[in-house]
Amino acid sequence: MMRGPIPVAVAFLAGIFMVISFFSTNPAIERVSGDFLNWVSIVSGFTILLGVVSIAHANWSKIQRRKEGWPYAVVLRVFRAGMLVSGFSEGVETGTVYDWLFTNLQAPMMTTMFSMLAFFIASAAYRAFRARTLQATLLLVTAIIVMLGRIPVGQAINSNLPDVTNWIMAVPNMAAQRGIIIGAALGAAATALRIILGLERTYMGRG
Amino acid sequence: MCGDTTRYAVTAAVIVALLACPAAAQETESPGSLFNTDRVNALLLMLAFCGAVLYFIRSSQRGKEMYIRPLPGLEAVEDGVGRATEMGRTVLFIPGTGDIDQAETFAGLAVLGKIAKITARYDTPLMVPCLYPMPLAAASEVVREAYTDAGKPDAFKPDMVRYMAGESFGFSAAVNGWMMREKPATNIFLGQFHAESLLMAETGNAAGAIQIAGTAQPEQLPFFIAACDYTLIGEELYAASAYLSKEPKYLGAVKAQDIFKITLTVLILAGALFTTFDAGWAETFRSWFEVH
Amino acid sequence: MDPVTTLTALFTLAIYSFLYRDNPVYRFAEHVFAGLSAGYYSGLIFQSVLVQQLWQPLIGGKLWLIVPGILGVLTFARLSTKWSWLSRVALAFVIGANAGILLMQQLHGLVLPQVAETMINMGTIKGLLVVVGVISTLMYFYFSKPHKGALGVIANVGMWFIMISFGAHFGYTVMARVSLLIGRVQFLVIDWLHLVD
Amino acid sequence: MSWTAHLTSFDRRWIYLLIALSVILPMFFPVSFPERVTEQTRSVYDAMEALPEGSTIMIPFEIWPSTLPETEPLARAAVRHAFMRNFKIVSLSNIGAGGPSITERVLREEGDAFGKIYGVDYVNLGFKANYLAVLTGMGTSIRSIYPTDHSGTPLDSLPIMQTVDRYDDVQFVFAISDNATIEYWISIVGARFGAKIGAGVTAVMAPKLFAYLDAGQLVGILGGMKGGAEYEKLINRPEWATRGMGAQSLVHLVIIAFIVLGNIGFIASRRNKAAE
Repeated sequence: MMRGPIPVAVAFLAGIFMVISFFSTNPAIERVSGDFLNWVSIVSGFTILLGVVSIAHANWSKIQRRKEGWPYAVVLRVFRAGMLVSGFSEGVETGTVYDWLFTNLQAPMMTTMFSMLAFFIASAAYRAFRARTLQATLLLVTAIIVMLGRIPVGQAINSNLPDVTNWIMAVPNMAAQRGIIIGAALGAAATALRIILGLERTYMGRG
Repeated sequence: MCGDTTRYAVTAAVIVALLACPAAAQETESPGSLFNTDRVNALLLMLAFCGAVLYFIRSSQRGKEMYIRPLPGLEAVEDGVGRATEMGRTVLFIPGTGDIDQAETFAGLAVLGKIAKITARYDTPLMVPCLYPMPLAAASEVVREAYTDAGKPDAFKPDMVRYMAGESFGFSAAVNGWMMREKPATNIFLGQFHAESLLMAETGNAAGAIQIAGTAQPEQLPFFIAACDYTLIGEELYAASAYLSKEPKYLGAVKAQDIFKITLTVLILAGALFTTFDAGWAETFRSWFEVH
Repeated sequence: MDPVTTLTALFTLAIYSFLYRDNPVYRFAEHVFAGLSAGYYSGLIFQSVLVQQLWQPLIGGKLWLIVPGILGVLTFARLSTKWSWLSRVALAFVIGANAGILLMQQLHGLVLPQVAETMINMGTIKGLLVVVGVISTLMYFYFSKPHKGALGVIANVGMWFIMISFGAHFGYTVMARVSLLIGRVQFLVIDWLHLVD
Repeated sequence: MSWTAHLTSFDRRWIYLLIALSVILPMFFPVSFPERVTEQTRSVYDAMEALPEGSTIMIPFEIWPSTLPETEPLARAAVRHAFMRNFKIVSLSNIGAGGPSITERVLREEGDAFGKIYGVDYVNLGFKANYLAVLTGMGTSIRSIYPTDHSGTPLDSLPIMQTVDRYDDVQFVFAISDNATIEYWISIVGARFGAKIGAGVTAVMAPKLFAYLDAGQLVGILGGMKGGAEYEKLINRPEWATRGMGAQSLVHLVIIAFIVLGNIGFIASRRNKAAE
């Protein structure tokens, strides 16, 4: 059973080498680490490709069994195939089918989905931002001040609003962000350590 | 666990080698030294932190009890599954839209294991959409294992864990459509979320679901707070996953981070006091923490 | 009206129709969208990674690139049940290296400078608020003791700071989302319908 | 239903309708306001002004096509400023989906307007996988990660790259980002490799960055459309962002009005309950 230890050892060595190269300014180590990082980038590219390939067969069963909504699943597969075939066969430069689909359909739909948040942000704020407790009040009052301080009309209402907004951003907001950043960094460092030492293997699956 | 011992021994050897280097570096003082003496502070911080994490993970493995304060969202998780069971509707669980190397994804998957055990026990329908292929594979295994542990391996259906789309807005469009059609009773969003947080949470609210969310992305938290019934804020997500999964690797890490939060607080306070009262060594003290 | 622009506009409207309620038109657009996003920069990876970064330098004489090449091919072992463990070697290589970078980036790039710059003069209102804010926020995320007594007070103050920062986030984000909506509406009103110059 | 209950329970679709109208109407009656320049925007401008003419700067385009309405104006403003000062620009993108083509489009259009030549005055390195490896690798050698530019031309054959192979060779990094990669530019490229970093980000990312600004890890921040409009004012070329800002005011006021209405209803209903 050599399967378990090999990936764990690879992760360990790769991680430790990155830590060592962090502490070194030795030209030889720098050169090796530059090449090594290039390898990492190349292998990462393969894992992205694997992702694309391994999902290409999803949604088959629905069509085969003619389950409710199966025509939609056919639509999905047709467009997926179009994207994959054109992407691999002719590339992604301007003028390719891939680029046409991306520019005229996918990218606009991404922006459209994203812009729906302008509506959702309004309805969520209206429903949820109630001055129930001191904490909730702090949130909603800050939100209103900052919103006013960022638009030209706010300046017209009270010329101090932009300054107050900037003070909120630079002092209380900044302090909380810093506390969050420090805490989160410790959490991320602990996770990285668990991966290097092979204690975290969720990413490998268990089988 | 001789594997562990070997690993620690190698780590220790590497560290000792690194520590030995500053002396050598000072002698030669060439532009390219083996050890960059500007980074002694980072080295010490790393050693102390890694030491603390390992120590607490070990002592948790040895069975030491680790207290984690109760978090308000946690009971809501079990209640939410109960609600779905009563209504005969689905529990939707999304382990974030981050990839497999993110701490939040690990935390989300750890909680998923716990929830899948409950849905298995009560035969509650479960739906886990995933964005990236690797978390998808990991989530599948977690859910399958939970159903096996609960003694109901046959109740596990592969399409409980489902690929929806390979990009986050396409994913949100698909999840939103699904929510409005299937009307899940409970939505649980635990993991790394970006702009899709409010897209899905606001739609889930419109679909009438009870919603519990948690992420460490501060910029998304105001929106989860607005649209969900319970929200785990920032690191509460990690604490929650440690609390629910009871795994030493998570419990020990939470404990070590806590120790470091106290230590850093004391150091910050000391440094700030030195500066405030203009103590002679204020600058020196602070320079120990500065990076070059 | 340009037919391509019209097509884009129709898909835009199909997505927006969800705001009223779920409907077959949205459902169609949703599935087109999900299908498109699967192909997702596959072609780009092929060009920029496989060709430019791997193949050309390899035939140009950088023979040791065979190593990442083999590791990369190993990732595809995942598609076979028997050999799938081999793909974990490649995955472990990437994730292990990333973890090594992250460990130092978090401690050296974030913790140290952020801690150093909080050691400031507390004699000013700003200085005092910053130190109190940072410390109390950190303490809010302390999990080893219940938030009672002195710790409870500090954590509560931390929560005030956190709530102010969430309010600030919210206030800023409104502009971000509205910018995107303005962009979409400009497309519909100006580029598609030419209602305004 | 009492009037207070009405105030707290509009159907969300009425809200959507009002939001849509408040974005559409200003398009027919465009207004523009003078933009007041914030300190954090001015410091980016000052940092660029302080560099000698002919300096080389790096402008990564870490943006998705979905945030272009917000990020493109500030990207263009920064690129223009750089070309006005005769800087050379090294660009790249860690966002595979659309990033490199956005970079290409913005640089080409602005470059043509200023008579700049690709390969001499600016270069688009394109995309490589795994931003952690890319950002760290470029610290020792850009060539080790990018053997060629985006379209496959070897870097050694590009005049602009003759003097550039690591962060030490560029005088300033202006990172345009709509996602968390900006934090890696700060904590890897800035903290580890000592580069001077300015940020041009979506308004969503900006609040967090104030912590880095305060710690001196960032020179300055352009936050979203407003940051873009301020920068357009500084370089004296009011365009996209300035125009967009006119439409922002009304929507903001509508959202504030809804929050206030909801709270009036909430407080009134609480009073009623207390009175009963």
